[in-house]
Amino acid sequence: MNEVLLPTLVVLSTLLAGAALVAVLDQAVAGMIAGRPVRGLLSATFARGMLLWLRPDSTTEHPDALLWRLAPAAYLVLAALGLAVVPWSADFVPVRLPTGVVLWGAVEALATVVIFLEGWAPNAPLPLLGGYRHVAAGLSYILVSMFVLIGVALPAESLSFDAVIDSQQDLWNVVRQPLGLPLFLVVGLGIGVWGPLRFADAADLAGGTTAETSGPRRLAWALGRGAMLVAFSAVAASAFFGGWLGPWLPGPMWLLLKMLLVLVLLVVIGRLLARMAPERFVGLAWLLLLPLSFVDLLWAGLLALYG
Amino acid sequence: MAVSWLSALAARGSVPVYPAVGPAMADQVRRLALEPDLELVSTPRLASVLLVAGVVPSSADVALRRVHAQLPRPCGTLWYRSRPFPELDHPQVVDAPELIPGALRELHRVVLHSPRDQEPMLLPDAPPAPFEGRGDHGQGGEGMMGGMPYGRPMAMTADDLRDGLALDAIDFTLGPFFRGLPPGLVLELRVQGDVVQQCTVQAPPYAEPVAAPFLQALERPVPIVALELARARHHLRRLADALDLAGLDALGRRLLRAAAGLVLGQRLRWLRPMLKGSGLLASVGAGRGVLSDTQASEIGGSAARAAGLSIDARMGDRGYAQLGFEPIVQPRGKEVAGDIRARWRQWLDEIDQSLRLAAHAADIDAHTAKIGVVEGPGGRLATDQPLPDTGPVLETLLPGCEWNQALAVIASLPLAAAATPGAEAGA
Amino acid sequence: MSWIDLAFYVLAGIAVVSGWRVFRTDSMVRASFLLLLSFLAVGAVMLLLGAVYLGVALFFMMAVEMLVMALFMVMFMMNPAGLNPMNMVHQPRVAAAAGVIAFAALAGMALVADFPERRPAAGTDVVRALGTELLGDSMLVFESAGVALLATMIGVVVLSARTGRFGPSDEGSCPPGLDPGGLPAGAPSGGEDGSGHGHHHHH
Amino acid sequence: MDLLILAVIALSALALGLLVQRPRPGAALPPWPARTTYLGGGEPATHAWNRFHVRYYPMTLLLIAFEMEMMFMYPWAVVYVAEGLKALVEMGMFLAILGVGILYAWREGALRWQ
Repeated sequence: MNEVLLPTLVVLSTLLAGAALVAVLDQAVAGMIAGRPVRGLLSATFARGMLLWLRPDSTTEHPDALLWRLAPAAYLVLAALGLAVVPWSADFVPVRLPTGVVLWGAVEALATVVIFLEGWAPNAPLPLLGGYRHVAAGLSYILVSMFVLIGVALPAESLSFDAVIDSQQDLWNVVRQPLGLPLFLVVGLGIGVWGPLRFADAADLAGGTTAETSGPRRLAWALGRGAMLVAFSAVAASAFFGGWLGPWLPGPMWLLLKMLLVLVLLVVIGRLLARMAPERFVGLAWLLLLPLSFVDLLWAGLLALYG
Repeated sequence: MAVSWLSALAARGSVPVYPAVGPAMADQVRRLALEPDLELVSTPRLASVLLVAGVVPSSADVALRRVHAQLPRPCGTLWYRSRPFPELDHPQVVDAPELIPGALRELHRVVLHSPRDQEPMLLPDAPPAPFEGRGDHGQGGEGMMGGMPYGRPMAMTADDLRDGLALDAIDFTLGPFFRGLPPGLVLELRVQGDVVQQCTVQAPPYAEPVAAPFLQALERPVPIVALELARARHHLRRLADALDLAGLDALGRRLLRAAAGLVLGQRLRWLRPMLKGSGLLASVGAGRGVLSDTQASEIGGSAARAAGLSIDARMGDRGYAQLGFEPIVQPRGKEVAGDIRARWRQWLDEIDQSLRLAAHAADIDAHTAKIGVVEGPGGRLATDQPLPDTGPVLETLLPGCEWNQALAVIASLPLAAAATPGAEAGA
Repeated sequence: MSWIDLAFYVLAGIAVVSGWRVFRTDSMVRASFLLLLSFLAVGAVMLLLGAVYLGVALFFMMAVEMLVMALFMVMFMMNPAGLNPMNMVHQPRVAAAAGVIAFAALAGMALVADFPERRPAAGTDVVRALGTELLGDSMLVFESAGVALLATMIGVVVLSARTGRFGPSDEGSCPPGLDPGGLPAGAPSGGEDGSGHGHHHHH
Repeated sequence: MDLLILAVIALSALALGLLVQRPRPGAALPPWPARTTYLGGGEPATHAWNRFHVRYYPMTLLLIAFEMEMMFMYPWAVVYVAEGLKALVEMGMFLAILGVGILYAWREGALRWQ
């Protein structure tokens, strides 16, 4: 029984705690940028979550109630699937899947579906625009992500994260494939609807996909979003920072520290960079990021053969 | 018991407030964004308290009732220098600005702890059109696209401005309390995809008061220091609005804070690199919202200078001449002059210029010399000023814009009329 | 019954039921994503069968494909959200007959055909085997797929995009002349007329 | 076994995601005015669901074609080191062919909003 229960608990509690941490980090960075650090961050963040939990739900005149209910939960499920295939140490991998890298790709694609549904379901103009906007971005960054992750799979000769981490014993991929991490962070911003890629719930749409959502449903969406960022940070840490590898500390500690690093990066980027125009991002993704990811793959390939 | 413990925990966080901003209240509400423990939210769905600031004209009464109804119940409403709905028995009223934050917190606490006092719905509980039991299927619809399924018609096909592919367009009105628009502005929009096809201005933005130094300068010479600091504050606040739209609300608050605490001698050197680095200018495409020369000279002020026109009431003033004043004009070169970016860049340049002028003016104690006309923060101010009609400008600029561009166009133009005492008397 | 059997029946049930619901819903979005759900269940069944790559790849492919399908269905179908109930099925008899025949053929094949008895050794890395195949005997197929996909991409752009190298297509996208103001390069003798006609037609 | 764990994780995340929403089946709907679409006091004339004019449709089709090809790349990546130069050349050729497609799409402006 423990074989099943322990991984489940680890994954879910990491997602929950991580989502809360993302909120705390975000408020801390926002306070610093605004020039007035927030006091009592932790309790303020919990109070915010609790307030959403206690406030009533709102709905629209004729929404697709089922999809609206399912979308936030599915977002969380996808985050859980993504985190589940990331190893915590040589022995402890919640789910040892030989095609973990591909599963993460599928998570990215399905996340776009889920975000679209969140925008579609309320049958209201602003959420609808947000959902469609996100699809433009989601369909553009997905290719970049595939190339970058194939780049890290090359030296590992495997599609499992175990092997990807193992291949970084000597040198982390962040050094070995210098283009990889910056490109992959763009994907993280997209899949977590964050910062410059915050298209779905953008401020100019009064919250876009979330403009009609209140109370616990809103809490669930925020949780899914935070959890997705956490899952992304775990994948990025494993693909570029050697995952659980590291001296002195036990493996899981290293993984958590590296995840924290990625999350801080994402949060700071998210607070400092303006949201791009969707059209510009599509152009940028196909004409700059995609060729760069070609270069990244070529570099990884040459290095794997002759490095 | 458990619930009260949870609500006690929840009450320790910030208060989500949705502000419905009435005439001449924009700056006072902006100031609330700097209050600790208050959060001005973008949609009433998130708010527990509605703040109605200012006397909302009767034309916006139904709109206010709509927003009021959209706050999830239980909720509270605070009326600041406003006229509460007559149906409310015990409206919470506040007249002193310094009492607002406390009153909002108190209302929030009441909402959380004794939720039984429901704010009533002040609109009839009926669907937009009767539909039950009507039509082929009893839901109001007829045939494939006809009827009023669930109380509203379906969107219908319309021509498209861009690729000629005629798909559906949706029509709606936006405002007067939409947070991305200046208070009071009501737009009737037709949108196909995310591209605005048609725009009609149903109501212009509420007039906003001009800072006191500008009004004094109409009547007598005033120190240029005061004028230029007020101008820099105005531009900082407008840039903060633009940052909010781009999702950089924290940076926006930093600008608001800088505006609130702006004193002589500050140069705000961090401002330009921070804004350039944030990609705010790059986030709207080049060449959007370009004003024609006629439009630019009609609007005047920094918008005209951003379009490459050298229009500035300060030019003929001896006080300014003493300081070696030259208006900043965006060059008509490689960058598209007169577009959204040019106007934002102009504000940025003019903040620099104003701070420099203020410092210089303080050194030699310079005063304005001309009276009757002054270069206000939005454009030329005069005692005999007719209220400009900015409606036609939006109606020509917005069609063809994507949604984010459309809102950026609005955030880059001085749309609100200057509420000078004379204009108010006329209104 | 082991949990694998149980999972198989549950997933097969989900695949069939959601596949059926595709035709019973009024909303194009629901129809698309019910189909996606059906595919996801099939992908999970493939995982149970040990096809770790194909199963996950199916999730991946179908997510993108069904999303694009939903975009286009909403774009071009009347009443895309099914606000007025309607019948999603056209020519139901023919469709039912075709469905029954196809099912019988496939099921018959599964039952009757003589499959080779070649058990893979335990611990075979299926992904590696697939890769070796792609670089071995199937290389020609693989490279031809590349050319075919290039043709698809060009076809897609030609057919769908209004924008063009020389201006919007509905305004007679036309290359510039060889000399300034001259006839377009490579235009037939009636080229000028042709573009003029296109222009006229547009207005 | 791993698949079972994956399923348990997915289902418990689903349950958690639904429970956080505190669903109350059968609860009365809020009154009509509370359910109107938020437009800052404005009002929609129609349902929002419509034949939405997706401005990036050529890009989506381009992606479909490209993504097909990507599915070949994962197994390729696994055997890449073992196969060596042959794999590099093969994939280089493949990507070059598809790169031409993107180049063409860019020249025709197919990645711009239509």
